[in-house]
Amino acid sequence: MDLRYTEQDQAFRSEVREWLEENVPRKKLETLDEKKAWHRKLYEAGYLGMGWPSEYGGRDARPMEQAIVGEEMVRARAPAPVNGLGISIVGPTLIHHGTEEQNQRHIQKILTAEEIWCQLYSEPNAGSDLASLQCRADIDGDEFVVNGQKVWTSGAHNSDWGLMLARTDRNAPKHQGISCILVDMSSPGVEVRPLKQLSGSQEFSEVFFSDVRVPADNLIGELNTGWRIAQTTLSYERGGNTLSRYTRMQESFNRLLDVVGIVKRDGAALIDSPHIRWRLGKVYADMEILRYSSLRILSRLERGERPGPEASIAKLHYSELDKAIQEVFLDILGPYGQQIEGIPDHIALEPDTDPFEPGSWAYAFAWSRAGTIYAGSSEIQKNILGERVLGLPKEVRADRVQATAQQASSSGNGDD
Amino acid sequence: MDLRYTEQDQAFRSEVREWLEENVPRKKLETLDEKKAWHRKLYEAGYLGMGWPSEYGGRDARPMEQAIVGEEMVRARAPAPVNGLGISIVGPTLIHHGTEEQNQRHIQKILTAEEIWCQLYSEPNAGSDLASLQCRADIDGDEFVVNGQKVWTSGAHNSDWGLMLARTDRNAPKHQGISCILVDMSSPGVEVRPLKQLSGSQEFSEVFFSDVRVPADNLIGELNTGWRIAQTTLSYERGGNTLSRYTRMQESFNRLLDVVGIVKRDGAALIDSPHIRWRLGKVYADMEILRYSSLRILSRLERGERPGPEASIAKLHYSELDKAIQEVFLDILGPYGQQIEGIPDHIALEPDTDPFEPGSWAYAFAWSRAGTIYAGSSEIQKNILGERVLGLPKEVRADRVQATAQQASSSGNGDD
Amino acid sequence: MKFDFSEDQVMLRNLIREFLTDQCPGSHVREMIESETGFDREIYRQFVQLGILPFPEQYGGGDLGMVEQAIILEEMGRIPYPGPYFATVMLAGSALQLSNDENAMARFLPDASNGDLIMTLAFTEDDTGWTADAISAEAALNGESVTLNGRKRFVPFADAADIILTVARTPGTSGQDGVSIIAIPADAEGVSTGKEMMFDVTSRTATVEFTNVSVPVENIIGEAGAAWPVLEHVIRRAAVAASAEMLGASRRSMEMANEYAKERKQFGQFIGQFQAVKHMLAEMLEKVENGHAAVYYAAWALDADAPDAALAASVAKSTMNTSSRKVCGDSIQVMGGIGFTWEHDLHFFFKRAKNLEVLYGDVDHHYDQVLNEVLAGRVAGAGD
Amino acid sequence: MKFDFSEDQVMLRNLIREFLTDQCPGSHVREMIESETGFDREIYRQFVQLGILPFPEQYGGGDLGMVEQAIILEEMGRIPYPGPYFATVMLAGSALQLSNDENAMARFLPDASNGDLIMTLAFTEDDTGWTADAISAEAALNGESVTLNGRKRFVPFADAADIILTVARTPGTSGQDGVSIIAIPADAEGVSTGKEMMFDVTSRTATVEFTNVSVPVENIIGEAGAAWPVLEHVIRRAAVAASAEMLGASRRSMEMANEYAKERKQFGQFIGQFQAVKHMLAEMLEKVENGHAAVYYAAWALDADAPDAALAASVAKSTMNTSSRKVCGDSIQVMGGIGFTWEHDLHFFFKRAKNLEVLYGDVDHHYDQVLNEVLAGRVAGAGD
Repeated sequence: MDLRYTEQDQAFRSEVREWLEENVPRKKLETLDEKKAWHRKLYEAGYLGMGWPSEYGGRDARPMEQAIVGEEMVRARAPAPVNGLGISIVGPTLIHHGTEEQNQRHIQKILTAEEIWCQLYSEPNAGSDLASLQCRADIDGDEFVVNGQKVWTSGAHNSDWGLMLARTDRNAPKHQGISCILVDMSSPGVEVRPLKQLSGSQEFSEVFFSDVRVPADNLIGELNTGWRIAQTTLSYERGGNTLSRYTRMQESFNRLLDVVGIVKRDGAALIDSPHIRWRLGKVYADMEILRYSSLRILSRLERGERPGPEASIAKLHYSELDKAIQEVFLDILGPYGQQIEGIPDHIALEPDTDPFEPGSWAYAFAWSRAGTIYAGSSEIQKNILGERVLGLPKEVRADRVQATAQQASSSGNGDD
Repeated sequence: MDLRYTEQDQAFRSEVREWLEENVPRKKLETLDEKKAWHRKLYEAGYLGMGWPSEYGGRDARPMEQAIVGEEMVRARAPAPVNGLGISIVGPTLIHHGTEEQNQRHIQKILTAEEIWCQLYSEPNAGSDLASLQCRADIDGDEFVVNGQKVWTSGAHNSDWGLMLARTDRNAPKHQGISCILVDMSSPGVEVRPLKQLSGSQEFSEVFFSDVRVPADNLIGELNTGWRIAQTTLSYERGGNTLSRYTRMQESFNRLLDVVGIVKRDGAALIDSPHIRWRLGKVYADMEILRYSSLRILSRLERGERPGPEASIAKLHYSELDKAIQEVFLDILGPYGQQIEGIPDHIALEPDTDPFEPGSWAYAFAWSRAGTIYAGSSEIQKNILGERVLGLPKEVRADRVQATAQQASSSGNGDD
Repeated sequence: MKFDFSEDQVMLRNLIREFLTDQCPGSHVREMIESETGFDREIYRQFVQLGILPFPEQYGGGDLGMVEQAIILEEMGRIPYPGPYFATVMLAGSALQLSNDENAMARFLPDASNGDLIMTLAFTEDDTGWTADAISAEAALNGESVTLNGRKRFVPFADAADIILTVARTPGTSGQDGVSIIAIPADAEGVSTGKEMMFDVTSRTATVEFTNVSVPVENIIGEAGAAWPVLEHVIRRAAVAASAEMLGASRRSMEMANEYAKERKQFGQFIGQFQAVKHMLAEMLEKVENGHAAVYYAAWALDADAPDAALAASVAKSTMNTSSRKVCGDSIQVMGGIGFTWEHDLHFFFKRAKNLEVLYGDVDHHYDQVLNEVLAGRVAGAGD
Repeated sequence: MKFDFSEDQVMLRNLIREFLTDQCPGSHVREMIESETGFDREIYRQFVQLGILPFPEQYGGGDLGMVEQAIILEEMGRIPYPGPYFATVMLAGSALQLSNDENAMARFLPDASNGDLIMTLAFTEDDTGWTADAISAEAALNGESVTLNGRKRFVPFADAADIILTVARTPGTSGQDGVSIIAIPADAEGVSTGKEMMFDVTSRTATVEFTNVSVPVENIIGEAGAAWPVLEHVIRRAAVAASAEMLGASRRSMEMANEYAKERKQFGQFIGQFQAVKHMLAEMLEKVENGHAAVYYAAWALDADAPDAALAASVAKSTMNTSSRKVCGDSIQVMGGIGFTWEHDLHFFFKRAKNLEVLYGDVDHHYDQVLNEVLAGRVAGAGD
């Protein structure tokens, strides 16, 4: 065990920090062009797609270097890159599964944000049970014809392209009839309807497809292997980013420390309340655990291991922790924590330029409620841990019972 | 709404309290004879089986009167009656389902503790899934021949008789092949082996049956209707007794209040710690909720309603609450709370004469861990609430899937 | 010992439920919260004219007790109703009633009973506590007038109110001494309101600044400088009233999640068949039923002036504070993505409950009160 | 950044696991706890002779770090091992080492390294706190001797100990001033022990009364009256060591419950197929893995003398305090009746963890420490 940052890592951190100090935009990015410009600047500095092979515009950076950039960006209140899903999901999927032609066509443009991407996975009836998706891509000559609806599509209104999971074989068992397809969002028949969230903001959309024609060349990998591809894709979402999640929590915590020194309740500063002190101590302890376990994950990634089902621990941990912490923050702040407009400057969560969190404690609180639902709900993560890590037998479930019954019936009455 | 005790109830309470003050034994009851004598005294005072019809030696008492006796007994630290299961379970079962002859034979002796009874239900492989019990009672002429094992039999070593659930039809669906039988515990072939619990005490036993012959007359109700009878029986365990559970918690709480005024930690009395004050406030609030909801249940019972599936709320609530509260008590008391011997007098949980709780906080803590397991675990109670109160569909479960498959297979392939 | 509602109480509940589901469907709630004032004046007027107010009959009220108010507020929580009923009736109205100030009651309550007069109570300042130590606004007596200076925050429906009952202290006093309640017309010179917007979009509040606001001494409610015991009682009633609203929000939220769990299929089965969901709902049910016991016990205890009335109020509020966050929050978890959309009503309940959590005492405040009451022996006797 | 064990550390873990599973199977644990002293002297001797002690090599130790001790103690928690290793090595041994008192080390450590000498630390009094304010036993200097009076409670393995390092203060001092550690031979005149029996039957403690116990001043460890900084450090190490034991107890407990959930059938299926059980186990796994990260980070930070070493120790202990009760408790819930029997080993883990919860600081103590460290800026830098 040696939990020190290497000198190399420390030097790299200083370099990143310095660059960010000089380059982070001082005002909120309003237009799409401004957002793209910032994305491009980050890329040109070498801070996007940095783990990708150099042949694809990356720099083969180590997981620790990526984590350091993630941390420093939070610390510097740097806006997130506008083509975040392109970088985190689409690029790696193409690199692993795309054809040379597909990669030539898209990868550079993903890095430069010339093409903004979204992820077309969830459907109204396919949430936790993603594999039951019904959006169809029927082959017609050298094209797919896409019909159906997607939901919870982040950033769809800005997107040029989408990475879609669609059903290409309706007779196959559900996991075996899905394909992964690249869809040009400007195609005729694509309609994007913004969806307003509990938080009051509109980061997501519903997307409707009516006879949308997509060249067959846009298929990723083999036909009907989309589920397996998506599984790899989903694993990119987990793992090395937990350290920057910790850093984000810590930034909020530090801000809260300022506030509790000033705001009074019943005549005394909040920090003088023993109960609030207790909560602050507990929250910090809980946050530190996230840091330690993030370092443990990073240490494995550094050794070259891929995140396995254990990554579900990290997802479960940080999403549930965020929910708990945001609730404690609101407990401590009283009504100020629930103020959206008119909040006094000395109490506001410092407005950062990240469009996701417009500076109120209440927004951060609201979004924490989504974390245990998206990207595999806490219940799904616990199933994964129970079955794939602890080795518990799978639960008896209606779809499995049905599949078994169908198998038995199609194989005759032989095994009575 | 009117939550006052009636004048009649208040007068009754004074009467009970006075009687207990004069009659509660001042020393721990050691021998079985002493315990029986105390039981008999309670009965003769009219405080046992008091809800039973007068023809069976009861006094048709109202639920509130029973609750008052329960509360006052806790308050007076009165030992529980030695034939508790006889009174709470066996008597009501006989009154509802017994023949006139069975009732004549047993009921009076149950009330006087001439016959001490135990409940022979659980088996090593039939816990939560009680209906899967395998202990057999095979008919042989005018006798049953009983073979098998029971476990978690409370007070078996003192018992003269047992109320048994046994399998009388091995080919019927599991709930339909069970009968309810009275077993003389002195019969040849009955072996009782005490079982030591986590708490260090031995209140329970395993009971083994080898070719034990039981007269067929000892069957309760019809053959193979034992499951239904047991369901009624189990419902007697729930309901009106929650108020005395509250009272027991409150007695412990009051004792704790004495202790925290005396014991110091880091130089200050425990009661001066804001964190301990917070916990005490919370515990008391939680306990009060149990009192309010107990009154609500009692109010229904008084109106003549039987406890339905809602009784599962009470079971879930008090058992989980007890677990939480005992844990808080130990948090507050530090190592003293975990002391079993040598605990200073001014800190000990006042030794009462109840054999179940020999006066240490640790024992009460230990037993609180059993409350969420026995008489329907918390998980079972939540299933009952989800399905029978909230109306959620039943879960897909292996035994149900199998039963459906068997039914389908026995009815041919007709409904393919 | 009767814990159930009387026939009259059941009728009252049905009346309110019918009125509110009729007049305030989800679509209209959305219209109201988008509107300038945040509520519908006409519905409000009709509502208070149902004859359900706790005010004395001679002032146009229905003389109803706290149990009845809890029933009404539980129903409001089930919508959740956006409007100044709580501010006018439970806060300002309670302050007037509990002050026993016949002049003030005669002056304000008849119009309030008609729905013509909207009132509110300005208690909270920069310091958001609920003890007298939180009060620093100053009310200086100058012969026949009183001059008010200070800033109040989170004043419910201050923008809509005609009369702001404002809590302030005589300069130089501290603690429970010197606290007064003063009726300030919202249009008095020196009163200015600043916009606030809360996470709970169904409730409106504003910051109100008082700069040398001068009103006649008659506007002091009750006795000058001696209002703290009244306010303590007002806060206690408000805590129980808020608990009732939280109970309504929680139960409605649970019902929605429960219905969804019976309809939504994933993995070939209803999600309510998964133990994870079923058990979550069972725990919600337990919390809601326990909350019911707590809220109505506390309301009854206030009506009966029981020795444990203060204890019960703190038990009810602390319990609903912890239960409603869990019940409304887990409802969102059960409903997943759909529960996170603005279009579904579920978030209204979550937000309303969250807002009420920090008002009239958080858990720290109420656990403290509980222990104080216990140590002072102000608990329910066991019938003796 | 390497979070994994080195090869040597893995070998150490395997060695300890092999030794303990060999020498201390459940049956022998039961024999030991029924015995007079509560442990097996011969096994203890063999164990310390494995060359695994943190003591300097010149005094017969293996000079191992805190990470290694955490590995050893985690393995002990998996048994759970009943014996005076913690008392001798982690408490008394740490006090000697951290005092830098060469004479005392030369006098006691070689015999302790052989297993010939059993030591313990008497800290807790009637006041069971872990700050200097809890200390009131008095040690009065009289020329060349020191006279001790006071009562110590919950002294680990006091009955078996040859040397009791006793914490006492100079008469008239308070707080952190005047605190000394004095080596008292267990057979000194005026020392008497009183029986205690704890819920955790695998750990023995006793009450020790000191009545005018007189020993030479050489028996003061380190500098007279200046021992508090040493003790603070000892308690910190003990907190991390206890966390490691709790981690071992938790993981073993979870493993047992997990195995049971794969074997036990109810309602025609393995109970591990029920989400209620599966999710409970998944939550345990999360807690155990997070606990691992916390314990070994803290152990490493102590070895590295990192700026956040004190913070990390308090994080580890507060975390294991809350996790182990949940993990060991839920293991009982998963195993149901069988988990509640004395015959099954499960309760040993539950009880051991519970015992360690209140030692070397409960959550109140450690959350307080965490915030103090944060406010003082003694946190880990992000590589700067």
